[in-house]
Amino acid sequence: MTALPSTEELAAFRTEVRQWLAKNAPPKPKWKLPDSFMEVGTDEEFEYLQKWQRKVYEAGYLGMTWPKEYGGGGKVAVYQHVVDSEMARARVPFMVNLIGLFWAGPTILRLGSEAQKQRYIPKLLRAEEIWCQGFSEPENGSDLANAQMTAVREGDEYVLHGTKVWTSLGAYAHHMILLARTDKSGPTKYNGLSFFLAPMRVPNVETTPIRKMTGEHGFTETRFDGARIPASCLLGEEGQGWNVALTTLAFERGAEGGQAGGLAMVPLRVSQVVEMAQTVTRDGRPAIEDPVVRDRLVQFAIEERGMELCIHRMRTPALTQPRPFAVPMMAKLVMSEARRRLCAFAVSLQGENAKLYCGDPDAYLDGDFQRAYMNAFSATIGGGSSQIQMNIIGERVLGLAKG
Amino acid sequence: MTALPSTEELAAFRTEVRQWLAKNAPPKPKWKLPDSFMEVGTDEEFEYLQKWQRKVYEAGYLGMTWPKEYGGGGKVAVYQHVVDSEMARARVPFMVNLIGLFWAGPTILRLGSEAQKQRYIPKLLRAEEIWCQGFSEPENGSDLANAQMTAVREGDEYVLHGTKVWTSLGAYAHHMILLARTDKSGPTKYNGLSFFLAPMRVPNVETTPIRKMTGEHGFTETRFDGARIPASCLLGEEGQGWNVALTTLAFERGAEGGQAGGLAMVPLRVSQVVEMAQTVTRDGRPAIEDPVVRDRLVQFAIEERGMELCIHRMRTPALTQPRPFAVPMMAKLVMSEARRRLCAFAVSLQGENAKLYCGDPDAYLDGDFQRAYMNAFSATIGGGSSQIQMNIIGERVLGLAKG
Amino acid sequence: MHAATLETPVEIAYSEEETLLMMSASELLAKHSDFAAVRRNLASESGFDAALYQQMAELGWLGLAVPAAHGGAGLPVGALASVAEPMGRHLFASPFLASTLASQLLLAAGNSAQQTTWLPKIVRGEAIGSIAITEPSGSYEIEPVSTQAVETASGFCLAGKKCFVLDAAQAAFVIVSARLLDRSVLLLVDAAQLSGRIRREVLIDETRRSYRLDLHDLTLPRSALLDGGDAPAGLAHLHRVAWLLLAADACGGAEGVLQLTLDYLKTRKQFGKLIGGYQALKHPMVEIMSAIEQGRSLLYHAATAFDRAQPEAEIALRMAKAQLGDTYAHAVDRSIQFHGAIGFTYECHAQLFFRRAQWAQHSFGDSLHHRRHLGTLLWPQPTAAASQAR
Amino acid sequence: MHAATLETPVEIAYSEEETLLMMSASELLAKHSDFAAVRRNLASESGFDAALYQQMAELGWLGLAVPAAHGGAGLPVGALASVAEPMGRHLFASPFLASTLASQLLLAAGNSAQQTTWLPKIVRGEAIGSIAITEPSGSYEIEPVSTQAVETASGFCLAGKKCFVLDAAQAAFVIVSARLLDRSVLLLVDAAQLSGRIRREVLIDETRRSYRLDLHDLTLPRSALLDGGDAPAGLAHLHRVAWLLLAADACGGAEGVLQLTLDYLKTRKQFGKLIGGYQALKHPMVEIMSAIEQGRSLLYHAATAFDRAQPEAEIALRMAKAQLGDTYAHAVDRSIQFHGAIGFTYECHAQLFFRRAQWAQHSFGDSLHHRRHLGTLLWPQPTAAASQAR
Repeated sequence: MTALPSTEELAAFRTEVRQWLAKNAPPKPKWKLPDSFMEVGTDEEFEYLQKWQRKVYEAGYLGMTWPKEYGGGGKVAVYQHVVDSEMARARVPFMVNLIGLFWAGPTILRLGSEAQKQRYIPKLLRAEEIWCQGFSEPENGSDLANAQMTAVREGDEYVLHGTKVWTSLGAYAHHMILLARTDKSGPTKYNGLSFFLAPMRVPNVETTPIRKMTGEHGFTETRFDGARIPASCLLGEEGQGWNVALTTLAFERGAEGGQAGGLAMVPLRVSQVVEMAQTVTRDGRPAIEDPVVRDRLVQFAIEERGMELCIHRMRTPALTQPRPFAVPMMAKLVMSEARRRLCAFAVSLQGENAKLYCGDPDAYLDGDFQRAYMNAFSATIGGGSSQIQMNIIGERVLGLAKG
Repeated sequence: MTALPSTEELAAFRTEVRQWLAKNAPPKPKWKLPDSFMEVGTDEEFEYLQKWQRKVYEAGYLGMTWPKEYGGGGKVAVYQHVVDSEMARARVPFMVNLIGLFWAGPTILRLGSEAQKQRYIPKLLRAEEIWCQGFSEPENGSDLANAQMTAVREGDEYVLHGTKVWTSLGAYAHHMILLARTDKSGPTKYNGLSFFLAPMRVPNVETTPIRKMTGEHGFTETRFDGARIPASCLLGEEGQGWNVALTTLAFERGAEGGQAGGLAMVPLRVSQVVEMAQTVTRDGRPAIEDPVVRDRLVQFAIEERGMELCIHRMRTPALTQPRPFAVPMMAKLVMSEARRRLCAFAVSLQGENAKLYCGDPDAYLDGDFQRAYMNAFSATIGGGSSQIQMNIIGERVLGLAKG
Repeated sequence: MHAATLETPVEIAYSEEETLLMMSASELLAKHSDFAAVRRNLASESGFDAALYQQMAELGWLGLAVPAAHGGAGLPVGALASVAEPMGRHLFASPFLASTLASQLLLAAGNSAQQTTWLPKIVRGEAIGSIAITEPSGSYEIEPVSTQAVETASGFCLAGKKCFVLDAAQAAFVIVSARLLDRSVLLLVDAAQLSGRIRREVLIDETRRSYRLDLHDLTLPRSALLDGGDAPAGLAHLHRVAWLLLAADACGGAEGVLQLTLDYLKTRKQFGKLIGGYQALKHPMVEIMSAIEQGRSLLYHAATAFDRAQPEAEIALRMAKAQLGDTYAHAVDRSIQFHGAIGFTYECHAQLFFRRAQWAQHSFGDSLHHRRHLGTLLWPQPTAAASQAR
Repeated sequence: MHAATLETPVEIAYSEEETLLMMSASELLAKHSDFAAVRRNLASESGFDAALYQQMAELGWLGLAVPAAHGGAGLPVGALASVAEPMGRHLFASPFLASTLASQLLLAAGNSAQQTTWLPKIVRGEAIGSIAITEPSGSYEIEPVSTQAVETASGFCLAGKKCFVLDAAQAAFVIVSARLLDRSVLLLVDAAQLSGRIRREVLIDETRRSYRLDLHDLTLPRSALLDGGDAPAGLAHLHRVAWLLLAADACGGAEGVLQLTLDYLKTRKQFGKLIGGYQALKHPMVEIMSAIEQGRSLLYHAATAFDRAQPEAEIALRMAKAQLGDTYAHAVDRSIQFHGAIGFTYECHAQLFFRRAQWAQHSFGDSLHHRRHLGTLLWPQPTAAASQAR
C-alpha cells in the first residue's frame, strides 16, 4: 500500500480523471442504454459496455486497490472513490462485469488459492471474462442456504445437477459463482454446501432468457443437467460453501470493502427529476411551480444528500459511533428504495403523458423514467429484498432478536 | 323487535333527537373535558359524565336495542344509529360507562344467566354501577390468554390473587370483567381460564392510580390480594373463560353488533382541524392558504369520508363482498390511526405556538390538540395495539398464515 | 359554509338492479377475461375481442346510461360503475370506455340528429365512438384548448394535435374539442376523415389502444358541430363520467391485484414458512385492503351522488378518483415487491395490473391534481374569514 | 445554475478538537444528566442545575464560539453542534441555548461596549443572556416584527409582546427585536426592567423554561440599541445558529429515544418472544435508524458548512433542521407506540423525548417551513426557464 495522498495530490488526481472522462466517455448509443448490469439484454449493449470497461481498466481506473500482481493498481482506496464519484458525476455507463468486480473478485482475492487469483482476476478486470451469480433457485428466492443443486465429485471433476434462476448476464457470462450441495447428510441446511467458480461454457449447461416486466430481456434461468466442471473450480473447502457465500454476501451488501470500483448503475439524481419538473408542464404550468411538487422534491433532495453525506462521514471513524456498520449495511436498502420512490414520482409529474412508454416518439426522454420505475424493483428485490435487508440490519446492526 | 321504520319515521325521529340534544346537552364545564372514557381522572369529571349518561338513558336514547326486560328499549338498531350520529354531530360528551355498554353488557346479555342479566344490566345502563376491564396484566400486555391471576374456589367464593393493569375507570368502577386462572394443569395457556364479573369494592382489592404521559391520571393498577368474591360472579362455566373473553373481544373489536350505543369518545373531525387552519397563521398567513397543508387536509378528509361511507356501505350486504367482515374488523385500526396522525398534523399547524400546552392562556383551544395527540395513543395501543390488529385482520379477514 | 361541505351527510344508495348488474358483469368477465384472454388481446392490433364486445352490446352494457329513446336502458350515469369495476377487476379492455364517453358527450352536447344517428349504433355495438380532448401538453384541465377551429364557408378548418384518443383506429367517429374564437366547441369527425392522420401510441398499459391525431388542415362540414348543448358544460360532464369510470376501473384493479398477491402469499414458502405469515408482508396487505375498502365506499357514494347538485357530486367523484388512483398505484407497487423475483417478470400477472394502474392514475387527473381541486371546492382560497383576519 | 446547487460537492470536516469535545460532552452528560436528574429538574422552578451549569462554564462550553478576546475559545460556530447533540441525547436543558443565542447575537450586532460588558460574564457562567424575537403569531419568519419601538428624548419606548423567551426569569439581560420606523432594531433590556412583565409559559416540553414578555410602555435608554452591526443580518445569523443547535438537539434526542426503544424491544417479551423479533417493530426501527444516520450526516455537514457563503450554508442548515425535526418526531411517536401501554405512562421516559421533540420541531421552523424555503433557495419560483417556455 502506498501512503495516503495529500489534499493537493487528490485534487490534482480528480482533475486528471475529470479530463480523461471528458475525453474518453463513450458516445451515446443509438439504442436505449440499460439502467444497470441487470438489464443488459442484447449483444450490442453487451459489447458496448464490455469495451467501455476495458477502456476504463486500461486507463488504470478500475481495481485500483487490488494487488498489482493480479492486475490491480495497488493504491489506497481514496483514489478509486475519486474515480467512482467522477464517473457518477459525468454520468458515464456502468461497469458490465459488476458481479466479478464487486462480489466474485473480492471473494476470490479473500479466500481463493494463488492459482485461482492468477487464473481469474486479471481477465475479470479487463472484462475478458464475465461473471454471473447462481445463488437463487426457483424454490428458494431469499433462502439461499436452502440450495437444492447438487455437485457430486467424480475423479477430478464435479457433476452438477440443478437450476439457478434470476441470473443477470447469464447469456454472456463465462463463469458463475454458485452454491451446490456436495453432502446431503448434514444436520442443518447450512452444512454440505460448496462454493464453485463454475464455467458456463461447458456441455449440459443451458441458459434460457427470462422476460422482464419491462418487456425486455435481462436475466436467465440456467439449468445444469449433468455438467462436468474441474475440481479446481471449488473455492475454499468442500462443505464450507456457506461460509464462503457469507463472505460474498458481505461484499454484496456493502458490509465489507474491497470491491474493484466502478459504477454499478447509472445513478438517478434528484437534479435530473428537477430538470424534468422544470421542463414538463402539469395542468399548464411547469411542474416545478406546484408547491406540493416542490415540497416532495426537496424531501427527495434532502434524503439523497443525507445518504451521500453518510459515505463522507464514514471517513472519520469518531463520527460513526455507536454504529460503525450502520451506513455500509443500510446503503443498498436506502438507495434502492429511494430510487424506486423517486422514479415513481418522476413518472407522476408527466401528467397524461405518464402513460407513454419507451418507443413512443412523444414520450419524455423516451420513457426513461417509466422504464426506470419498473427496473427499480430489480434492486429492491434482488440481492436480498428490502424486507430481508431490514431483518438483517435490525438483527446485526440494532441487535434485535431474530423473528 | 319492532318492524323497520319508514324513511319518514326515521327523519321525524332524527328531528326529535336533534331537538332533545339542543335542549339537554350539558353545559360546557369549567375544567377540561377528557377526550374519552379512558381519560377520566377526577371526581368532578366522573360525576358530570355519570349524570349525563343517566340523562341520555332516561330519555330513552341508550340501550335502545337491548331487551326491555333488562331496561333496554327493544327497538331495531337503526334508531340507536340515528341517536349516535346526532350525538357526534352535536359534539356532546361520551358515555362514561363505556366498558359496560360496549363490552361487559353485550357479553352478559349473550352468555350470562338470567339472574346475572337482571342483576347487572339495568344499573349498568343507568350508570349506577360502573364497569371496568381486567384483561391486561403487567407482564402480558397483548397476550391476554397468558393471564397469571389466580382464582381458587373456596365454598361459595373464589379467592383472587394477582394484578391487573391499565384499568380505565379503575378508581370509579363497581365491577371488573376479568380473566383468572382456575386451573394451571391445562395443556395450553388457553385452558383453565375463567371469566368473572368481579366486584371492586370488597376487601383486599387495591387500586393505584397510574399517571399518563399527558400528566393527568386516568387509569389504575388493581391488585387482588386474596380478595373473596361470590361464586355467582362466574360468567359461563369454570375453565371456559377464554371463549367468553373471545366474545367480549369480538364486541370490543367491533366484529359483533349488540352494543348499547352512545359515543365512545368525542370524535375529532377533519373539519375542526380545517377550522383551526383557517384561524391560526403560519408564517403570517392562515395555515389553510399553504398548498401543502391543503393537500394534506384534503387527504385526511378523503380518508375520513371513506371510513364513514364504509359504515354506510355495510347496510347493503351485496356491496360488502368478498369481505363482509373487513369493515367492522378494520374500523378501530383505521380510525385510531387516523386520529393519531390528524392530531399530530393539527399540532404542527400552530407554528411556534405548538409548544404551548394545556393550561397556558395563549394555547390554541387550551392545548386541546397537543393533549389529544398524546391521548390518541390510548386507542392505538389499548384494546389490542394497531400491530396486533393488523395481525388479526391479516389472518382472519385476508386468510394469511399466522406469523 | 365551506367547511360544512365536509359535514354534508353522505350516503350510498344502490338499487337492486345495479347490484345485480354488478354481479352478472363480474361473472361474465371472470369467465371471459381470465389472464389467458387478457394476454391474447395484448398481442392483437385492436386489443379487444369483437365477439365479446357484441355480447356486451346484447347485454345492454353499451347503453346503460343512454335514454330508452335511443335504445338504451336509461339508468343513471352512476350505474356505469357497476360494470366498470368488474372490468378493472379482470383487466378487461374494450371500446366500452371510448364509446361510453362518446355517447355521454353526444347526450350532453350533441344535437338531435347526431344523437339519433350515432347513439343507437353505439348501443347495439355497431359503431365505436371516441373522444379527442387531451393535447400534447398532457394537461388534466379542460381549459385551455389549444386546437384551433376556424370557420370557413362550408364549415370548419382545424389545426392542432390530440393524444390518447382511445380506439381511434376502430372508431366510426371521434368527437374533437377545439377553440373557435373565444369559445370551446365540440366537433364530430367521421372516421373516413382520419385516414393518414392517426398514429398508434406506445403505451405503458398494453391492454389499451390509443392514438395520436393530427388535425392540421382538417376540414369539417358545418354539421360536424355539436350544437345541442353547451360545449364547456358537456366537457365538464364528460370529465365527471371519466372520473367515475376510471375510479371504478382502479377499484376493481386494486382488488384484482390484492387477490393475486394474496394468492401468492398463501402458497409461496421461504425459510420454511408461508411468506404471508411475515408481518413485513402481512401488515402492508392489511393497509392496502383498508384503503381499497375506503375507496370502494367512496366510489359507490360517487356513483350515488353523480346526478346531485354541484359541488357535492364533483367532490364525491374527485375524492373517489384520488383515493383509488393512489390505492391502485400503491397496491401494484407492493404486489411486484412481494412477489419477489417472480414479480419482476413479464410472465407474472402483477405487471399487467401495474401498467394498467399507471393508466388509471394518469388519465383525467392524478390524485395530486384532484386534491388540489378538492381543496378549492372545499375551502376557496383565500378564505373570506382569513382575508378579514388580516 | 440552480439545480446545480444540488450538485455542489458536499463534505464533512471535523477537527480532532471537535470530535474530542463531542466525546467528552457525551461522557459528562451521560453521567450528570441521567433520567433521574432530568426528572428532578422537571419539578424545579428554574429547570436546571446551577452547579452543573457552572461546570460547563469551566469546561469552556459557554464560550466555544466566542472570540478569545472575550474569554471564549474562538472555535467556529459549527463546533457548537458537538455539545448540543449530546445535550439532546441526554435531554439536558440549561441556559446554554439561551446564552449561546444571546452571545451570538451580541457578536453579530452588538457594539463593543455591549460585547465587553456581557460576553465574558456569559462565558464564565456569571450571567445568563436570552433573546426575545418570537411573537404571538407564532411565525417562524424573521419578518415582519410587530413589536414597535419609538424613539424618545432619552432613548426608546416599546410596545408589543414576545413569546418563548428562554430562561427569562434567570437572565441578566434579554435582547429584543423591534421595528423602529421602517427598520428592524435590536435592543438590550436589563433584567431589572422586566420585573412584573414576564409570565412563565406552560410548555409541552417540561425540560424547558420559557416566558412571555409584555413590553408595553417599556422605556429603554439609548445605550440599549445594538448598533455594532446590521440588525437584520444579526437576526439571520441568529436563526442559523438556532437551526444548528436545534438540529443537533433533535439528532441527539432521536438517537436517545432510539436507544430507549431498542432497550425495551430487547427485554420485553410477548407471546413468548422478544418483541424486537417481530417485523412490525423491527422494520420501523431500521427505518428510523436510517433516517437518524442520514440526519446526523446532514448535521455534521451543516456544522462544517456553517461559515460558507450563502446559499450553501443556509441550504445545509435547513436540510439538517428539516430532516432531524421530522426524524425525531417520528422516532418518538413510534417509541410511545412500541412501548405499548407502558409508553402511555408519565413514568416511561419516552414521553420526555416526545415532549422535547415537539420543542425541537416547532422552534425556529418546522420541516414544512424549511422545505418551502429550500425550494426557493434551490429553484427560485418561477424559474427563468419556465417563464421563457410560456
